[in-house]
Amino acid sequence: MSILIDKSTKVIVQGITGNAGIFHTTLMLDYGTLVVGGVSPGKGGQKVIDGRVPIFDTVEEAKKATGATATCIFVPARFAADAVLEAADAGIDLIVCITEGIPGHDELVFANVVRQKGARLVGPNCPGLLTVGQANIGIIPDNIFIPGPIGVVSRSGTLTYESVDALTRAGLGQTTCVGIGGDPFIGTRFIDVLPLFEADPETKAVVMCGEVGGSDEEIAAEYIKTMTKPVIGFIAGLTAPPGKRMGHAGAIISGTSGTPQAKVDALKAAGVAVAESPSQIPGLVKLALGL
Amino acid sequence: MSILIDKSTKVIVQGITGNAGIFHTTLMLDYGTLVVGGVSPGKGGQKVIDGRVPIFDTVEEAKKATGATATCIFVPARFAADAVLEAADAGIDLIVCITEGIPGHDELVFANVVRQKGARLVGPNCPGLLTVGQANIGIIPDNIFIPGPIGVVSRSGTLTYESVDALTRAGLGQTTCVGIGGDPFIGTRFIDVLPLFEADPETKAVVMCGEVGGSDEEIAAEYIKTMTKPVIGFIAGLTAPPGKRMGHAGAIISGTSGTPQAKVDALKAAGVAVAESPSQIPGLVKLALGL
Amino acid sequence: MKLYEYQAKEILKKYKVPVPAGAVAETVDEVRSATAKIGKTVVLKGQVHSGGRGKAGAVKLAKTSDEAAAIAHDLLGKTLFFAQANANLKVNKLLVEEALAIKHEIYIAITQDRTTQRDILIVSTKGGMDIEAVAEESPEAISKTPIDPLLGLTDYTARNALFAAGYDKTLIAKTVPVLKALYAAYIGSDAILAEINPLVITDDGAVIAGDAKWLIDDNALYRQIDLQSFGDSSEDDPIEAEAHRRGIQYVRLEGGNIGIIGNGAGLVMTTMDEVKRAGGAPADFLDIGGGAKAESVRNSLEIVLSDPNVKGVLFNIFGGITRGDEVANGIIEGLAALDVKVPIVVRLAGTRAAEGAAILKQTNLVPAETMQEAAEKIVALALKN
Amino acid sequence: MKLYEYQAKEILKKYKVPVPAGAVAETVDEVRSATAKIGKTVVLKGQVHSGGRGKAGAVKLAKTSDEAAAIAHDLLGKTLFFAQANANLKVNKLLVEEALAIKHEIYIAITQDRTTQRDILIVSTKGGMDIEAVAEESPEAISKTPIDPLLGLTDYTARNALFAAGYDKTLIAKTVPVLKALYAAYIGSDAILAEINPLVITDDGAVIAGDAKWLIDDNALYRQIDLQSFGDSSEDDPIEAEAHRRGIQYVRLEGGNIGIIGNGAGLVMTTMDEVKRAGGAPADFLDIGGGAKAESVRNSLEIVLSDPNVKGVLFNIFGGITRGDEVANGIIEGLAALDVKVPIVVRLAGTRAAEGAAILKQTNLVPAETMQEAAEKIVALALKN
Repeated sequence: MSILIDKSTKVIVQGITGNAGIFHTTLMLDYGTLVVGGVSPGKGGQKVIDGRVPIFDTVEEAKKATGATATCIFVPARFAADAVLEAADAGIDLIVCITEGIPGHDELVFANVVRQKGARLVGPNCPGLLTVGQANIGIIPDNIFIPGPIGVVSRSGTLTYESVDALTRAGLGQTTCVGIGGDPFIGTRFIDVLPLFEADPETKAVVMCGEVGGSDEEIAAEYIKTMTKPVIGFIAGLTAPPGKRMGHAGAIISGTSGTPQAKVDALKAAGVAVAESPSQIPGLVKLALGL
Repeated sequence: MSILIDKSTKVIVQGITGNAGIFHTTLMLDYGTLVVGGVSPGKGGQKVIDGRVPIFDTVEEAKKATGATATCIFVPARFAADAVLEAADAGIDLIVCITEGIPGHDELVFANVVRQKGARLVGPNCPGLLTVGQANIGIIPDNIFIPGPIGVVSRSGTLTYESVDALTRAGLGQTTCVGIGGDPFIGTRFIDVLPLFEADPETKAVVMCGEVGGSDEEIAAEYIKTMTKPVIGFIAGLTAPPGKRMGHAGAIISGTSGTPQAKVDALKAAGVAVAESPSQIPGLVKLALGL
Repeated sequence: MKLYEYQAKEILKKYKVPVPAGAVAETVDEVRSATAKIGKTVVLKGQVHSGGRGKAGAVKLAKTSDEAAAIAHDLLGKTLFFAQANANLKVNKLLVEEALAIKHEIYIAITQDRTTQRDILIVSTKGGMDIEAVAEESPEAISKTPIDPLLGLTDYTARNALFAAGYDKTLIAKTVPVLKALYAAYIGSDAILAEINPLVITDDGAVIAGDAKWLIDDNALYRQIDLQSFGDSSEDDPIEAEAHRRGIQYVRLEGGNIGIIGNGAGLVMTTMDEVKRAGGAPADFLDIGGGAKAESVRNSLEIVLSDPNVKGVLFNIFGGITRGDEVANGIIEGLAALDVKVPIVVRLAGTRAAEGAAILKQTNLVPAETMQEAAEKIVALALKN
Repeated sequence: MKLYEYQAKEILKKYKVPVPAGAVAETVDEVRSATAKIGKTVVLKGQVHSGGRGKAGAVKLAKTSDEAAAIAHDLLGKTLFFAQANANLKVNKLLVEEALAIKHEIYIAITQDRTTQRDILIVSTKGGMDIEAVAEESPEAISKTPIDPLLGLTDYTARNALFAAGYDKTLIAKTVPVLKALYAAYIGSDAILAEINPLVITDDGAVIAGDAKWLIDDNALYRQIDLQSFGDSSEDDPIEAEAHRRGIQYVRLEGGNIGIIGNGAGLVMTTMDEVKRAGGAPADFLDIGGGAKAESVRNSLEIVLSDPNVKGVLFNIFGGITRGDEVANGIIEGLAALDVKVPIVVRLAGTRAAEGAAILKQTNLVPAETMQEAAEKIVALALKN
């Protein structure tokens, strides 16, 4: 078991013929991910990566030919919104958008369309997701993972790697790791991922890495109160000044909204063990699991 | 029983303070329709029709205050699309739009939105619908109806009255009469109404009046093949020339599409008794019901 | 509302769809100077509301200003037969345009589609040909793609439509923006048909609208202020044009002899059909609409009688909002104002039918109880006449 | 990207949102002639990236050209303190506008809302006041209405927002079109905030945007060709402005002493937090991004060291796409090109961390195994310094 993806998930890659597309698709394949095709308009009929991956002109064709249910989008920001819409229209269930720098208005539009179609969007501006030993959709480095009972969800890429690495070094393996992305408007939020971990029999505890900006952590805290599984939290940006965007478009304290302290307080009130440093995460997980 | 509306259906009227709104709302009330309010932006707080109907500024307020589930729209064509969208957004289930002359592009937009919200639109450019002895939403003259087992559905207003009048004179009463409207883009088509009559235990036979233009009759014919109840059909416009709009925006033969003969043929192939004149309808109904 | 090619191209220009350099001209001098300004071979196209203009002799090439002037001298004011419109139409204006160096031609149209309840984008890679002929001969060269009305024409939708029609893959990137601009023009002008046939890909790789057929939604004219002046009914049937001016829903029918007036489109069509069944031929479709007042009834009668083929008139009114007495009064007014020489049969039913019948008793109009009876009576009277 | 009021009003004009007659002026002469042209009492408004300009003394009324010229002479080139921006800002331009005869003032804003994942329309009937103050004192005067991104701002949505805020019912019909035009301007310019405070209803019933605050989505600037020239970083921190020019994600932090460079926003923020926990104060946020090359690492080091408050630099790299050896080479390049006088601690983990560490062995940089160790080391070294 796992959440969202496993070794039988058929994946296509939109924007596969770009540098990032080829590079990461190769890594995804090497990890065992079932990448069944790529989309690159005008290059349909070709094959890439030593002939392992057939290219299609449209997502619709790719889906029809391969039965793909998931897509990973690497196309540049100005074309990314169209790629998400195309995937949703073609009936793809899981749309993972790695692309950073998409205009907010486009995000508002496609997030709505994806929801109406009943599909799920992860990202944009995210590292993707990985189910240990089974499938990797996106750019998460796979060599830091070992199998185990911990689910990981995070707004940040490298901070996730840091946390996962700490877990692995402490012998705490993972089920699935979901990078939900750093933009203010993302398709999948903490509140959407936590119920999946709660329902997954293999996941015994969840590590959730938040950061300044917005109120997704506070919303998640309300749900955590109802969870049976322990959640270990971390919030980045205790020293972030208000009014300044900290790299991520979503990481900004606006007035009284989005402060790290409010998030820490909300999580603690929900019974979450909040680490002060990523290095404390493994210890808190062990404590929560009685190890 | 009946379809779509009955005496417990709570109805509001959008555009109630216009001439048509006041006139027809009065008739609707006199028939026993449960008109619980009206909407006229800026006139909220007033009452009309001898103080019987409270006015609200917005559909949302009207729905909250009255629990209405249906609306009847009388606003002029240039404001009608907005009225339909407002009703759908406020969560009204049944939206009856009488207004004629709405731009086609607006109709395409609101038909989609209504569908997404899970609501039902009847019309536009329709006379509305009437459940005999219970409720009348729209402008159908109620004095031609008597209770009985016949369901009536029609693209045309006065032709419906003619047909109903003929049924009534022959002693054949009606359950519900639905005027679906004469525009090319309408929210409820034959194919949407027929299953409701098929499922309604009180309806024993259906009279369906079509006309030239489009292929809704042909689509309906496919469904009729699966129906257990007899359908008696009539198609107006056997003498209509191609390429000319016959009053209704939807009543036009375009090339080989929308010809009356194709409709008659499709209906006959589906086992429908097709009348050559409205005066033949009662006889065919009696034949079908073995009366 | 139908537009002329030059009007459609003004819309295209506004929405940045590339069109050939050109100008519309009404005189030989204007044609000469427009040709000189373009400075290369031009095509002269007669501006009429019809396709198939080449076959009708209304499209000519000219290499020089003199040649253009000579053609203009011949074409301007000339009446030609256009098979597609099945009508003789007079050429009042010429569109003078640079002749394009054509490498490829495709067909592009956007129109409202009843079946899908969407706008659809139609692409045919057989440009310059009639789309119905292509549909029969090489259906694989045509794609029809519904457009989401809330998202509009997205890049991927335009692209996929071109792929589906088998379009040259190397041309897709430069054609997609033209399709999106065309869609913007279509929506922005409240069109119900926007057809570009051919869309030309030139030798130097430009994508340009060679021709344009454009229909505007009459219901949306109230918000298309700039387009209202584009209306030109000079090619329409004169009685239809007059009815239109008076706001009356009237369609003239060829070869008819019985004038039809009724309320409600379906009922009027049915009345036409009944007249045919009774052995007559309907001369028109006229719907007085719901709640008609006496004046519009009188007006309608005048329109119907202005057709010299009409040998008798049938009124068929089923009153709902429309009141029988109001209609009767309108007929009385009409009789007083007009010199009516043909028989009139009146069938009134529904709201205030009895009151209407009473009013008409004073006249020599023939009453009827049912539609069928009315049709039979008017046919008998008109034939006897 | 922040706009000045006069720039925002150019956008408003383009989308037909009424604005007062006026002109922007950079010299006393220009102010004089603009005032003369308007021909009535004007208001002179200093153009700075801050609200609260009245309180700062940057907004003045003038009845005559001479009076306007005198004020302009005083204000142009002057540096004033703006409490809202918490900064001294220089007035380089004045917007000269007709003074409006104000009957009502309301507050209108459209902005992206994270909670509803929608654009929201905010209406407050307490115009001219700070919205946060109104939210505390009279929340019933404020309505917040989500806008469907596919339908845009419909009439009913605008109307209902005005009703919900308790707006004068008699003014709704003429205010709705202004709100719709404002929404079109907001979407058309890819704004993330469009605030009109006050929206003025004048004595003669016109609805006019009195002031305008406007933020553009930086991610959308590629398609806002006309707006790119509106960017003005003259009020920004000079190091931030330089970093921005070089395409580096850098935020300067007040009162810091340890320069921070890392990869990934969350990791860099966490590194800042660790430095604080170790007793230091982060001097900046700098994210070299994913897959950074040696050159951008060198560039980043130069930016961080250009802050004289920086007493030490901490590199914290967790390699994924970013490779430890590439980063190490960038640091070597930086050390060679720059005269580095402060200690540097480098923590490399993940992809090619060992190779990176080997490269750095030749230098006097201090290695660290973990983030915590790195933070403690740099703080100790920087304080000792």
